Amino acid sequence: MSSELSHVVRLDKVEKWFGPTVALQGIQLQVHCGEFVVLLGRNGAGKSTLLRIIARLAKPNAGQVEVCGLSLNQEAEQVRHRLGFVGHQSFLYRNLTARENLRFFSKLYGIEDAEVKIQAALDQVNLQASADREVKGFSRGMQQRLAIARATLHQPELLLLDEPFTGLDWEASEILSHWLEQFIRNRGTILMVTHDLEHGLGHVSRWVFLDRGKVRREMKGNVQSIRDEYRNFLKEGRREIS
Amino acid sequence: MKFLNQAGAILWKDLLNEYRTRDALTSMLLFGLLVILTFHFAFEPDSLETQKFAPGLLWTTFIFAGLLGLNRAFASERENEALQGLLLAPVNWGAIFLGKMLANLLFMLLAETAILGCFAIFFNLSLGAKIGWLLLIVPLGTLGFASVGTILAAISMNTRMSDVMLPLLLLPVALPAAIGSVEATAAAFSDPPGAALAFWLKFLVVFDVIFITVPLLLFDFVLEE
Amino acid sequence: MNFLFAAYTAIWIVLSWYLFSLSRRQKRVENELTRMEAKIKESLK
Amino acid sequence: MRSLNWLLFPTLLLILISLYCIFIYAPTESSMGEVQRIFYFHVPSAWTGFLGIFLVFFCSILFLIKNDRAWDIRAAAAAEVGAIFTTMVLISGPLWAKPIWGIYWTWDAKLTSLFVLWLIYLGYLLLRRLLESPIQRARLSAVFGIIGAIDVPIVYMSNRWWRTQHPQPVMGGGESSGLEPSMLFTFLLSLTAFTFLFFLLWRMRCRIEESADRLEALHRELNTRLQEGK
Repeated sequence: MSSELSHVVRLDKVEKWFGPTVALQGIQLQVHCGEFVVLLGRNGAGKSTLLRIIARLAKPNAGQVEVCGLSLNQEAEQVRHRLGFVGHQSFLYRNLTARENLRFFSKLYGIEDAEVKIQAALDQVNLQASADREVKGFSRGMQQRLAIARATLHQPELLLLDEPFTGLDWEASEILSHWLEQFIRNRGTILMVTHDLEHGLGHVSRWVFLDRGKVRREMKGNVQSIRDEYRNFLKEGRREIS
Repeated sequence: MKFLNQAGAILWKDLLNEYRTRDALTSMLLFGLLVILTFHFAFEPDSLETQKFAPGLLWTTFIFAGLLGLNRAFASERENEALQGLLLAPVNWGAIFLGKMLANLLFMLLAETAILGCFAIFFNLSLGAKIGWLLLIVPLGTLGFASVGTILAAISMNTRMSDVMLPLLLLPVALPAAIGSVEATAAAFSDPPGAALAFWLKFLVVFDVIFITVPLLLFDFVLEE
Repeated sequence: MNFLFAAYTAIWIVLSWYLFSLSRRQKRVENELTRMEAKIKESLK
Repeated sequence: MRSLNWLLFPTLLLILISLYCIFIYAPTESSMGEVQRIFYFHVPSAWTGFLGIFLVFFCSILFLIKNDRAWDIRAAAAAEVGAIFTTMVLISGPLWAKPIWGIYWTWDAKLTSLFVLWLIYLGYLLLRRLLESPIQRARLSAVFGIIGAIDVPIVYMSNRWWRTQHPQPVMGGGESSGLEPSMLFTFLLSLTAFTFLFFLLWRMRCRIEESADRLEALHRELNTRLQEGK
């Protein structure tokens, strides 16, 4: 599903500030094809800003950003074809039904034989039953599953997730984690931002610790092995500030 | 070709969204009726006077009802926090402008036909022969407002007081469209349609062309973060 | 005659108010700048 | 005040000379009398008002192309100074019309388009104040600056054609029609003085913005130093 590319995401000395406050400083980051990278850090460490810059929702004040080998400024449109984004908001229209939402996004992404793919996507996140109900009647979990269907309708190579598990019940988290495993198995690449370590982290290949706008440490290993490392990383950060 | 599909998709979504809620249309229509009511008590026009005032009163109602519609132009994106969803899609942002503008134009025209109807009934205005001309003048004038209005709505939605900001930005800029429309309607209403009618129609066409191309070029800068 | 005088003074009032506000803003920013530079130097020690 | 010197002294000099000319050198106009002298600063400030919106247009386009904050500063400064001069026009206009035509305001093509220009300026400046994020403020005000500037000549045209339907007393005839040479000289002198004054104020306004930016950069510098705990 994904072309053999050395790196799917490359950030070179990326800076970002909002007036006097600095969000990101000198970020060097590479995500390779098929990797599941998780960005960890306290709120306000710059995780979401970094993700928004990669998703081209925000522009860096300095530095180079490349996604799938394409520079974000010149080939923005090709990049968007290869990129899926799931954030806090679901980007769904509450007055439209689930199917109408997906039909709208499939038109925007110019997807052929959309109806078949929409039906398949709805089955995958098992929302077939409420396909023709208006999204405003959906629970947070159902909305998040529909948002995933929307973000992957165009088969992106890179999936960006901004704390997707917040506010999900157990069942929705299970579906989401299972779904992420499947995406990784088909050689997809995931970059996820989170600050809780409970959900969907079975297949993470690399952890990146971010604090006060800088990449402080990168680690490999499963969730258990990095849990205490992450805890004292947070404590350390707090001591330096106070 | 993709550009038109995408604009069509946005138009389709807005029409569906409006069909489900119908809040823009109802607010515009109710507002129009309220303005007609106030005109009645403000001027107590007999049919002779209304003939003279009709173009000005009509277009004032159209403009302010249109403003209500334009304020709702990006409401579906704002309320559903879905604007970023649009920006994530590989869409030429000019297509978003075109789709939104056509949707606004359609809503304004729908509301205006209803208001025109009420106007004729309440002020027993004999439109008769003039309907033909109005079918030409009203869309042209409204197109001018819809095009400038859509880009200014996209700009003012980022400010805190967007429903105050939009009229402040739109009315001075769209003044020529208002002058053109009122003058054209006045020319159409005089028994042998006045000579100026052709002139003001041409003026409206020029205004519309300018204020569709300029926003199409500038819209990429409006939606960027 | 007094209209000339009125118009003339009105214009100069507007101009001088604007000039005054410009120089006030300029001074405020400059003081802040010097204060900030001092703070940076002190935090470097 | 280094860079301002080459602007400050010539402007002051020009203003002093033009003041002398307006009030002493120029002869009193036969029909309107003394009050006609308002013409010598009413029309130049109108010209500088239009100069302002042209600069906003020019700088806004360059900002959108180059994405360089300097052009955003110049556009904002041009709008602010332009608004000041347009306010001056809208004050001196009626004060001149009252003694001659007996009415404060005539919906004459020139005055109306100046009034719309003033509204566009206010819209632009209010828009800048209501947009918090500096990036958005620069870009959106540039877009509105361009749309507003394109609109000004159209407003003037539509007003002029509207005027032909029912002619009204036209404000002070053409710019310099039927002026004696000495009057013409005074007018041109005052025009240059106002233009110099415009550029002086514009330069001063830009410098304030530039130093404010430097201040912000220093704040960032300090924040990063403190964060790093150095």
